[in-house]
Amino acid sequence: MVEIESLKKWIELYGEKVTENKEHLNQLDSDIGDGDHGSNLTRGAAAVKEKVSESDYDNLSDFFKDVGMTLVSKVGGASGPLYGSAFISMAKQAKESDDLAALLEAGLDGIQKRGKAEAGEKTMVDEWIPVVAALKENKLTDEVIEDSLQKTKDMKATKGRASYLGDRSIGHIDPGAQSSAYLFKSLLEAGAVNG
Amino acid sequence: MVEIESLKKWIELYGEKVTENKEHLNQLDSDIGDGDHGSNLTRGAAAVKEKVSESDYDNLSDFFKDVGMTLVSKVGGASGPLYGSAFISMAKQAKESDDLAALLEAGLDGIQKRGKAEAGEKTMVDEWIPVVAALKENKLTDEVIEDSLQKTKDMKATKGRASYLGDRSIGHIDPGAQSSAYLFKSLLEAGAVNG
Amino acid sequence: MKKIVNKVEDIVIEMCEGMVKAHPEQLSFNKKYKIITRKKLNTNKVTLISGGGSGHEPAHGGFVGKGMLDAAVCGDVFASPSTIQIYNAITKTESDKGTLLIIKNYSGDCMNFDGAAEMAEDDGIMVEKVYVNDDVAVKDSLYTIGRRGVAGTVLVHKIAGAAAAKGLNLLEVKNSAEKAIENVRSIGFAFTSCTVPAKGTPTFTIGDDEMEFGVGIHGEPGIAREKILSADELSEKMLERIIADLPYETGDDVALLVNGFGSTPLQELYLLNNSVSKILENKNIKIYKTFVGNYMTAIDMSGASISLMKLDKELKEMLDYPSDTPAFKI
Amino acid sequence: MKKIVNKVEDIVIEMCEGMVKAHPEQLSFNKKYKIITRKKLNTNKVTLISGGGSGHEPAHGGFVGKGMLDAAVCGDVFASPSTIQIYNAITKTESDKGTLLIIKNYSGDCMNFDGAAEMAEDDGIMVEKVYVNDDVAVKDSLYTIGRRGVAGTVLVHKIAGAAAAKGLNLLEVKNSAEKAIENVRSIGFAFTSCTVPAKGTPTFTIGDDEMEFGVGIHGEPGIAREKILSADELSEKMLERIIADLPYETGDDVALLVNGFGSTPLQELYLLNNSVSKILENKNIKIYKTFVGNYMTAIDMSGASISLMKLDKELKEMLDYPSDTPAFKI
Ligand SMILES: Nc1ncnc2c1ncn2[C@@H]1O[C@H](COP(=O)(O)OP(=O)(O)O)[C@@H](O)[C@H]1O
Ligand SMILES: Nc1ncnc2c1ncn2[C@@H]1O[C@H](COP(=O)(O)OP(=O)(O)O)[C@@H](O)[C@H]1O
Ligand SMILES: [Mg+2]
Ligand SMILES: [Mg+2]
Ligand SMILES: [Mg+2]
Ligand SMILES: [Mg+2]
Repeated sequence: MVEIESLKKWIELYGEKVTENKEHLNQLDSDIGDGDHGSNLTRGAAAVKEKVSESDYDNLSDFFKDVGMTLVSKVGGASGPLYGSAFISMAKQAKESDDLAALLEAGLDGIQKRGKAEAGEKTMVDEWIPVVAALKENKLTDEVIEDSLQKTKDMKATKGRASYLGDRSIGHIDPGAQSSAYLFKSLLEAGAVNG
Repeated sequence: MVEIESLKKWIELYGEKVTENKEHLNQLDSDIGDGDHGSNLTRGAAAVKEKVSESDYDNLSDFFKDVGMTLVSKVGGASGPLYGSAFISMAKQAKESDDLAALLEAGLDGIQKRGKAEAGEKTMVDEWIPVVAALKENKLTDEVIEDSLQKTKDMKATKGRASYLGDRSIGHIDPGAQSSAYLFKSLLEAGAVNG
Repeated sequence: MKKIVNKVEDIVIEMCEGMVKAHPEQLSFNKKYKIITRKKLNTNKVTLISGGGSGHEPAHGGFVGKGMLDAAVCGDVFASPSTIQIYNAITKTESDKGTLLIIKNYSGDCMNFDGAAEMAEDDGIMVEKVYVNDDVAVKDSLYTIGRRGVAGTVLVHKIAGAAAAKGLNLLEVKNSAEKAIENVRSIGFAFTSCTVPAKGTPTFTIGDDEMEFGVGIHGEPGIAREKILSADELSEKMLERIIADLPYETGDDVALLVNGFGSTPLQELYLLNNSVSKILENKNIKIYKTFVGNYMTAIDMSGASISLMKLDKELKEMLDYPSDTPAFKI
Repeated sequence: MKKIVNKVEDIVIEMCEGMVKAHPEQLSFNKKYKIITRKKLNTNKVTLISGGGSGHEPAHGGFVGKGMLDAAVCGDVFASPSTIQIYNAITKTESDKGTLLIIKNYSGDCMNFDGAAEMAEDDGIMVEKVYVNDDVAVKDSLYTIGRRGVAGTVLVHKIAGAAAAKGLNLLEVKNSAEKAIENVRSIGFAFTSCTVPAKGTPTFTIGDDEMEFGVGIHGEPGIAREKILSADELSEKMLERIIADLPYETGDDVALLVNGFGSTPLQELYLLNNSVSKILENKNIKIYKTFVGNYMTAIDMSGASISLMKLDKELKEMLDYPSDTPAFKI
């Protein structure tokens, strides 16, 4: 169902968004973490861009695998292995089907296998779960993305670095949820949904 | 010629002045030194006060000796041994005469023996020389004290910590000259001159 | 941001090279994977690997050497090294006796070290792992990821290092490391934030009369923002939390680590040590050995942490065992 | 002012006690005269005494121990110890072979150490003195008091300490110290001022993009206020002055000391070492040994200095001679 070209565009847009919003992501991470989420992802975006520009992919699986392996190799921190696992997991799924909802569900699965976070723990997972659910029903919109992002604000973190803060983590948007929101906004902008 | 009571008063006033003006002396020393001249002398003043309150002096020499030895023991830095030598030297002179000009000339002598500074090197010596000269002619006034202090401003330091600054020392009043100015103002206020 | 730096992107590599150049007989640097290793690897002992984000200097490269670590994997500033970096550290330092990973308990570090361990095990390398979680500022709970690892990690390196140097096998070395972890507790405070170079501005702002109590080593906010206290009051407050936690008891022997966070002058650390030592003496907790210095820093944060490790005969022996690394010599 | 402190007046004493408590087997503290001495004095070797104002921690107490100093006399912050303090240090550490005073060339230090030496000589103690004046930021002139002593002093302690430990006599030890002084040069820069505790505010203010070049170790202004430079440019600029001065030449062997001023994180010092080492390599000046750390600080100043000591065979031997002190172990 999805075209490889629109997915390449997706990743390109995502890279642009995290790079443009590096300071914002760093600031969110300063509030409840260590202030580097934007820097980490920007580094990852640059590495991915370099990597994927080398090859001319004709299958989705190889493309996702390169994205995922690059993130796992180059980013570190919590977000490197988490986003990396998402894409590696999507690469495996891409061998079986090219349904976008199924792909992203596999991605979420990869993140949860790596990070063991459930809904409500104030992580990127809280952005992924509603988005995957909406995709399945063909109802992914900007509002869905934005609403789930805002909901992380009132959560108390129990996974990730923000969990050390206990109650002090309440009242701040989770940086990983914000970067995932950029990921899904890029998906809409790339025309990959229903495309 | 001078009464021991007025000289005790002198030292008391001097101690008060450096203590009140501690910040000012520190600030002058920050500009061309290491910012501690006021702190050093305040520490010295407290130690002297404690020491001389223990005894009831009936001769000048013992009094000056205690002042001098306390400064040498407790103050350190450049000003400790310099002011200390001044008073120890005055203690020796006091055994021979009680002429105020001769006493202070001996003090200056002590400073120069210790510190080897001549006129024009931007040190406390530049305050002492004109004051001793004026005293000899019975012409010590606030103006003499203030004029010589201001003259240190245009000098380039070649002794003391300020000498490391070379030309950058020009344009600042020497902290040791300022504390010596307090010393001589106290002398006037104590009524020790012509008294 | 005022730092001694060329390009921000090059900080980690240039800093590692500068460290290795200062200790050319002891250390080597793998630039591609940012791994600092001992120059001469001994394949007849258990290999000890630690590491994490950079910005904690001298940790972890400064603890590579005789009697401590064999390799330190260096991530970007405050970002765990990647799975691939760690995997390479494991394969390049493989010994006949297996490898122990000493991991500070952070989500990022755990995921990357765990992932690397799995990869190495797939290659047939024996790998064991321990997770240091000494910070009593964080509530330990089944429902969270638990405590984080801070300065106590250095003492864990020391104990595990001695066990490995003595020739113990992988499980024995792991047991020693776990015993060290069970017996060490830490807590810290900060007067100022650190400045992550890539961000360029302080992670948090704080008033002139305030401190962040219970802070970690990444400029993360702590338990609470409070008015600054005197050295004696601060020591009392920190020790109260540490001592109650294990608990440490009258008559116990301890190692004491007074650790600066990067820009705290030794003058202040020694003064803090004086306060802490007095209080421990009053409580009849006996200081067997003291370490004062900048061991596990948060870039340029001003502040300090206190760590206590309760010692029995075995731990004392391991603590006293010779070590010769750039930042830790016994 | 944010510092780990109780009462400002007690800083020096509490800090010294904290240092001695951290090294109870090695050090003793005389509270009345603020002297840190070796616990076991050897009366069969030349006694080495140094000291100066406090605020330079770990100097000078941290260099008391095997193979270096026998006593450090601690003045108030940035104020030379008094004549009487120094005199007491000399009499309390008297040996059969006499005493060498290692003095940093400042008016206050010179006056007080000289005065104390005279008093001790009157008591029949053999005393010799050397004056360290390694700072090339200051013009050396017959008409001024000459250069000041800065971080190079640590290397002078090391060389003189080795000479004394080897059992040489007073004049020989003095000659070694003077040889060390003749061969060492330093220069420093600061990004921020220090805050003298008794004053409570920074000694100087400085813009966010400025540094003070050629600064001393007391927050004194330096040669010039300039825009900050990259680590490479800064190293180039500092080395230029140092190298031209002695001069150091192609093929020379040197010891390199990259010294932080108190609040400079090790991350930056190692990075600076990388830049400096590269430049020296390009000039074919060979680094025989490198020391990186906070050795001679200016309380909490941020910045660093570089020192080079030109080494011949004799100086190399002395540098390599074992030393075991809190802050300097070979
Ligand atoms: N166990 C986890 N599961 C899912 N997401 C997580 C987990 N731990 C952390 N995260 C996400 O990672 C983000 C932080 O990433 P980043 O700042 O790059 O890493 P680090 O915390 O190592 O500095 C958090 O905002 C959170 O969304
Ligand atoms: N050789 C000297 N002769 C006379 N006065 C000197 C000499 N050296 C320094 N001084 C005086 O000492 C003052 C500084 O004293 P202080 O700040 O207490 O000592 P330090 O320079 O050791 O910090 C200078 O302002 C100067 O007047
Ligand atoms: Mg982060
Ligand atoms: Mg001064
Ligand atoms: Mg991080
Ligand atoms: Mg001074």
